[in-house]
Amino acid sequence: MTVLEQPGSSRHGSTATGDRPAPPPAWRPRVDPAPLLPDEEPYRVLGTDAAAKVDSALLKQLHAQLVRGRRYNTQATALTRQGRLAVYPSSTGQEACEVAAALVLEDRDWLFPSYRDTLAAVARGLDPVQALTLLRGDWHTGYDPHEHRVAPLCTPLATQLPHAVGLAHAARLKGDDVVALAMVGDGGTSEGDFHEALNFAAVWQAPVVFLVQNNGFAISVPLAKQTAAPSLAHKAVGYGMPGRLVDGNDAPALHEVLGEAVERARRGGGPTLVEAVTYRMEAHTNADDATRYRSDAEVEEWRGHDPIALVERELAARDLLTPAYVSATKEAAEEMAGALRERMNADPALDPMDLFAHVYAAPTGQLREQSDLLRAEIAAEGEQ
Amino acid sequence: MTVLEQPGSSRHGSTATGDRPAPPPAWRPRVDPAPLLPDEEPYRVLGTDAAAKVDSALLKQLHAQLVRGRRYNTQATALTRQGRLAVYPSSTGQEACEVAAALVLEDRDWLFPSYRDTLAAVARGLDPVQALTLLRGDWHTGYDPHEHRVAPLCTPLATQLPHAVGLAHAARLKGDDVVALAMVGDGGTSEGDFHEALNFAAVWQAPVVFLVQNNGFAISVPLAKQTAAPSLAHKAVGYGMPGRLVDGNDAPALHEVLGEAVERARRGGGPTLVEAVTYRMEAHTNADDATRYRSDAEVEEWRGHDPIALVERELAARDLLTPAYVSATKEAAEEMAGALRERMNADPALDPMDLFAHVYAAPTGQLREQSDLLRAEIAAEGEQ
Amino acid sequence: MSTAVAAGGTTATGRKPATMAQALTRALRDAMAEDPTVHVMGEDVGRLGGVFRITDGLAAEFGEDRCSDTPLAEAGILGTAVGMAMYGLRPVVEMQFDAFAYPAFEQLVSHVARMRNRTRGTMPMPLTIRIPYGGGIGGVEHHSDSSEAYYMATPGLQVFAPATVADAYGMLRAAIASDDPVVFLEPKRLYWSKADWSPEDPAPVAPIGRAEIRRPGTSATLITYGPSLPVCLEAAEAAREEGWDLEVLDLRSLVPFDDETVCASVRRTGRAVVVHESAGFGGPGGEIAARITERCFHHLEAPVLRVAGFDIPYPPPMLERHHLPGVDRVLDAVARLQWESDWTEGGSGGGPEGSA
Amino acid sequence: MSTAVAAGGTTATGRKPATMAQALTRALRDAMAEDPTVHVMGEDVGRLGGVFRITDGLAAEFGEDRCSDTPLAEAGILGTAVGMAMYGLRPVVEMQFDAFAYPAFEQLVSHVARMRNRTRGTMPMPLTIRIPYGGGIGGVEHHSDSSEAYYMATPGLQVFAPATVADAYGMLRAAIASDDPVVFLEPKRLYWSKADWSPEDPAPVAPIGRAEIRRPGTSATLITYGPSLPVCLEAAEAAREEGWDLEVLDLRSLVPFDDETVCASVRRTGRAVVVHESAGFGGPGGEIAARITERCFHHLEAPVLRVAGFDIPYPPPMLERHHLPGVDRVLDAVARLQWESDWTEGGSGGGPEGSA
Ligand SMILES: Cc1ncc(C[n+]2csc(CCOP(=O)(O)OP(=O)(O)O)c2C)c(N)n1
Ligand SMILES: Cc1ncc(C[n+]2csc(CCOP(=O)(O)OP(=O)(O)O)c2C)c(N)n1
Ligand SMILES: [Mg+2]
Ligand SMILES: [Mg+2]
Repeated sequence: MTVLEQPGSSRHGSTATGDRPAPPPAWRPRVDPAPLLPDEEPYRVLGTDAAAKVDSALLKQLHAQLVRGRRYNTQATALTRQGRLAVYPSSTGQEACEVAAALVLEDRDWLFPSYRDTLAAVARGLDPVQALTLLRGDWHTGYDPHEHRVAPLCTPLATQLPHAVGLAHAARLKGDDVVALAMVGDGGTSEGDFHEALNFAAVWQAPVVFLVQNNGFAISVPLAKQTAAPSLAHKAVGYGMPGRLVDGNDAPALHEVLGEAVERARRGGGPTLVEAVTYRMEAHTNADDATRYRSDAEVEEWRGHDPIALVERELAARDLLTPAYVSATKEAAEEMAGALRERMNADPALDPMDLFAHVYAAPTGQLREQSDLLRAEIAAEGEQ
Repeated sequence: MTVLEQPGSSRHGSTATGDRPAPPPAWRPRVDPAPLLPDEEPYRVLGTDAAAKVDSALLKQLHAQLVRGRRYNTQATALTRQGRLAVYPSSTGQEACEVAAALVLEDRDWLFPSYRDTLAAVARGLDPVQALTLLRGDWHTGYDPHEHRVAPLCTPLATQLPHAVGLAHAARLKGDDVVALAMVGDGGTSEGDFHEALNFAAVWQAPVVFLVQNNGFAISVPLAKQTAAPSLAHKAVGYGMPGRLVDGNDAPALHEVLGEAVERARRGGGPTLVEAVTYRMEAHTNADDATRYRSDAEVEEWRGHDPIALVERELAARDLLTPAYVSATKEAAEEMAGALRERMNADPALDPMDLFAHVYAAPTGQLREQSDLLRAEIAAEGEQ
Repeated sequence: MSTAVAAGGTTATGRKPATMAQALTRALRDAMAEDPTVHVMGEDVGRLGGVFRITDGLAAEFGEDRCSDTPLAEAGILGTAVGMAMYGLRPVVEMQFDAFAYPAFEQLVSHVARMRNRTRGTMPMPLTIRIPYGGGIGGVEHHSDSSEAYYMATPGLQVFAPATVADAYGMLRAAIASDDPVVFLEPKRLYWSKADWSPEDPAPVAPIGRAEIRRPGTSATLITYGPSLPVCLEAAEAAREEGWDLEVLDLRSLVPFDDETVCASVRRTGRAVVVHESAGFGGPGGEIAARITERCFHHLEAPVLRVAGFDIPYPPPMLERHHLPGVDRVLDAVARLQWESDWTEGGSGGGPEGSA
Repeated sequence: MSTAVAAGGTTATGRKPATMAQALTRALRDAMAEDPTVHVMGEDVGRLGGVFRITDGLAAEFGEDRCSDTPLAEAGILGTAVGMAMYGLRPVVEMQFDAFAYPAFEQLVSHVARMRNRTRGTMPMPLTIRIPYGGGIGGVEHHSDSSEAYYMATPGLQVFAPATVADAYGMLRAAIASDDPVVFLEPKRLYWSKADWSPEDPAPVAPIGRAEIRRPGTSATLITYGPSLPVCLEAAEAAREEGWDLEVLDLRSLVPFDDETVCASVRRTGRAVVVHESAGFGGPGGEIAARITERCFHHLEAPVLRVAGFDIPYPPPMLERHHLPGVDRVLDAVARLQWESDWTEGGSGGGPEGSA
């Protein structure tokens, strides 16, 4: 007996010679891939016809935040030189991404920053000193994440992405109108957690926006050694979500694209992957030597595409970059920096017994023993 | 001073009102995504005009292997009922994928099967008893992987994919003309290892072919809960490699698509992701109850698209499905099954001291102590 | 302790005995019914009810949002569960088998275990991670690992390993109710063990962090947990014939660890053997033996011995019986204790009752 | 043992002292020069030379194919290295920091450690996994973990932890030459420690699996490895003033473990303290103390004590000094040994030389 003669085998046609077999049963979900693919070029607003449509108030808000953000970055870097911060990964050059990510969110939404994104957290309203706790080294997360809905700054790359998905999913299950925006670098997209997070988000249609800041490098490793894809935004179609490519130094463009993604998520339209093409102007951190792996010429080329300059051109074109405006903006930024410097110059209050707090809701027996030991040691030190 | 006034900021245009800023420097690699995207419908040969172009000898070879493969599957399942196999994950219904994967490879190439792919290993020439060692339970990998260039059957899902990439990369570095073909299920594509393997392969342009057997289920979980993508093949563009969608029950179509992918890899063209749309006709394993999660009607619909029946229709159309041919093919398959049954009915030779062999090249002190202990225990057992 | 009964029989109370698997299912059900923030998630936990059927019926009763099949990605499962916990839910995650929890290791160690500490208590992780673990069921490779050493060595995690039907229910309820993460190790080969236990009237169990004396004795203490408890009880019965009266102690939770009960027992008996299935080297037994020795040195008449799995990758089904610590291996260790005690200078030399 | 010298000074031999980092770099270089199958891979190991500069110059000398920057994915790095080893290469993988090795845990435990065993010896895994580990350098969270307990508990892995400049070179060469996988733990805070050591004439080191007596003594044995060796040597110096003559033993490799040298020392001194930075509970010290007690019980005048990191997530930079086991904590344990010894019934009561 051939298989053809088996019962059921001829369901889709007789066994007669020349008969065409049926195609595979159409049991697969069908999604049109076309709308999920990103454009070939990063979306831009500034320097294009779209610029005219940007509200001046928004432009000024973005500008003020960018100037403040840049100042925050230079101040934090200065604090590393003064030994007040253990380390600082600067987002200079990437301020547009940091600021736009913060501004598109509602109060009830959640931000999931990576270790480089203290500025986004600060732009969302977090106290800069609290945001810098991790990098100063007096504790890990320096703030109550619930207060401003900012998840802990995340050092293990891409591991915060599934957290964002889970939180957004939980909020949706509860019927809460909450969107999560999660930030990751180009290097972080190579981690398995990136893949798993995007897949869960798409399957669950969770209200999450993934913002990849593609700044060209993962420490010393250039994008070409990180991926062979046409763009990182092209990964989206493989999860069944839209991928958007945007100029990461163009604050209004980011604001628009991220804003749309957030709205889409809020409406129940599911997650979006946004790739922002930008550049890290400083070394990876103050401890890094960027001249080992990239040319000054490349850095200079990007200096010509500075996110603040881009907005200032448009402000100038609208005659809004008045000396009074400029000095007021600058002053506000200086004030923030001065206050930050001053507060960071004070030694943080430290209690070594904190080591044993919050390991568990209630300390185990052995933790009680160990905290007694440390207390005795410290008392003995004091006596000496 | 505004940023616009800083040195370098006007590199791409003056600060004059109305001037357009330059687009971001074109430092990103450019890859055309279009050729990487899969077709909307799975590629088919049988039942289409392309069928006529298939060589009759190949058709007969595929058919003989499919019949043999089906018989192997039914025999192995029977062995579980007789207590001769601990467990068997059947590939009934998926034989075209298993067989095509084996046949497109040269002798020097490597196959990386998952736990369901003993048939592919057998079709490649591995002794079926050795291939079943893992599932019988007398050892883990029952063969020397180097002998037939078949990597160990892999149980932790998707973890063998980076191995395939590494091996192919190593061969290329050595200047050897070797291709690796790695098999994974639809469920396995959700694992981080899938993502990382494809990314490494694309970045390294390693000669690897990834074959996803999308059989609609990961145990009980249907594809719609696994992914929201238009197809699994659409994931390829996100890595910068071509994605191909093929009817996984159409053996000549698979042979063609996989063959092209292998040739592309061999020529230095890099990796390919192939999604074969197929169906698991049996339960996940003999221990599973598939009626809990899918309908008989769905199974019946797929029975009408049986991979053997598809080939037989074409053979019949060519007047090649003669009674003599049919009985010879069947006889060969029965012979294989009979020999397998007979050999599996013998108890495997077991040496408990093997537990300590091959943990390290040379046993550590504690392993020597422990093997002495076991030896003494076994001796004492013997005396009782 | 639940009374063990023969399969199919009825018990002293005249009730149909329950399996550990049934008790676990019931614990999940009751927790979900009582607390709407409890969510069960994992591979195949929905319609199929899990490969061991522990989540059977939950999706039907509570809906797929409360008991949901996830994509096949363990890091993703645990990682999204972390996010759900951040939003106030109490996720109960199922890992399908011991070795398939390893992809989630980074999420477990770097986030689950530390989140409360990192955030000064503002972001607790009330997560339960259920892991069917250990061997003895004829599983092929990667299906029989005893991975508790990894979890014990990770501050911030609690590690529970029930050994009885009543504890399976009571401890799983406690795990889900705990505001700290629990790695909940379910001994696979005890899933079908039975006891006189009723879901309508679940016996209260000892609080978490308390070891239980499952069999009182005076000659020596067998210290164990999870799948090795029945082995130790059987060994204690067998030892009786040789004149030893062994105490059997079920740790129940490895973290928190009950130094008090353990040390009280060892101080009484003067001798101890730690028994577990996990590999000996670097396994839980080292910690346990070291703690006991630190705390009870002057009461010990012999070194604390360990009976454990060999220091090898878990063997294939046909060889696993040689690997698993069985009654004979426990009795041999007990005999060695005796030999060591005789050796003790100034030791009481107190061997088994009625020996010599 | 390499002689420790003050930074910037010259040594007794008149040579410029070398750092541990330099010795490691040289070991990689020499291994690559000698054996074309040795391949170095990891994040930033190419042009940058690694974040600790250990692979500095290798890409320039041997080309990017032999020393290659990988995509940022640790499971992928180790997983592809497994495939390369299958094809006959000897990959040397760098994990950038301790906690960033966790994503590769499944590949490590389920494949690297078991491949030889699974394939009956036909597919060995000559892999070296270099992990800069431990604290004391002011790293923010997830940059200072001591993860050796996880690796010790995994049969099939070797675990090396050099503590001296000479060993850094010699043991890394041995790791790369080994046909079995090695987790090679590089104590970050000793990277810049210096010793009289020359790459032109590297002193031969003891074979793998041998512990070394770094300081002979008679009162008690301090057993340690990696970053805690200098602490123990300093403690031994300090203890001398109190009349104790401490022996300091450097384990060098945790797997294989040198029972012989350890037990010989403890039998001689009758007392031991295990010192490590890793958390105490479930950490290496438990295994070590338990093994010693099993083997040397009747020679012990006090229980084997442990001085370890607290059972907490690694603390932030500003608090880490309170966590790390330091000289005082070691001396306190030594004092407790003494107290315990006096207590021993029938014990020799032999306290510190010249005490009382
Ligand atoms: C899991 C993990 N692996 C490695 C590291 C070490 N590391 C810190 S930052 C970094 C590069 C990150 O690159 P990218 O994701 O592009 O972010 P960027 O630094 O450019 O903002 C690496 C490798 C880490 N933090 N986490
Ligand atoms: C890492 C890992 N997680 C979970 C499992 C348990 N498991 C075995 S098969 C299977 C489903 C696999 O589905 P798929 O990849 O589609 O392959 P198929 O069984 O359909 O061939 C699961 C979850 C596993 N083997 N490995
Ligand atoms: Mg980057
Ligand atoms: Mg499948």
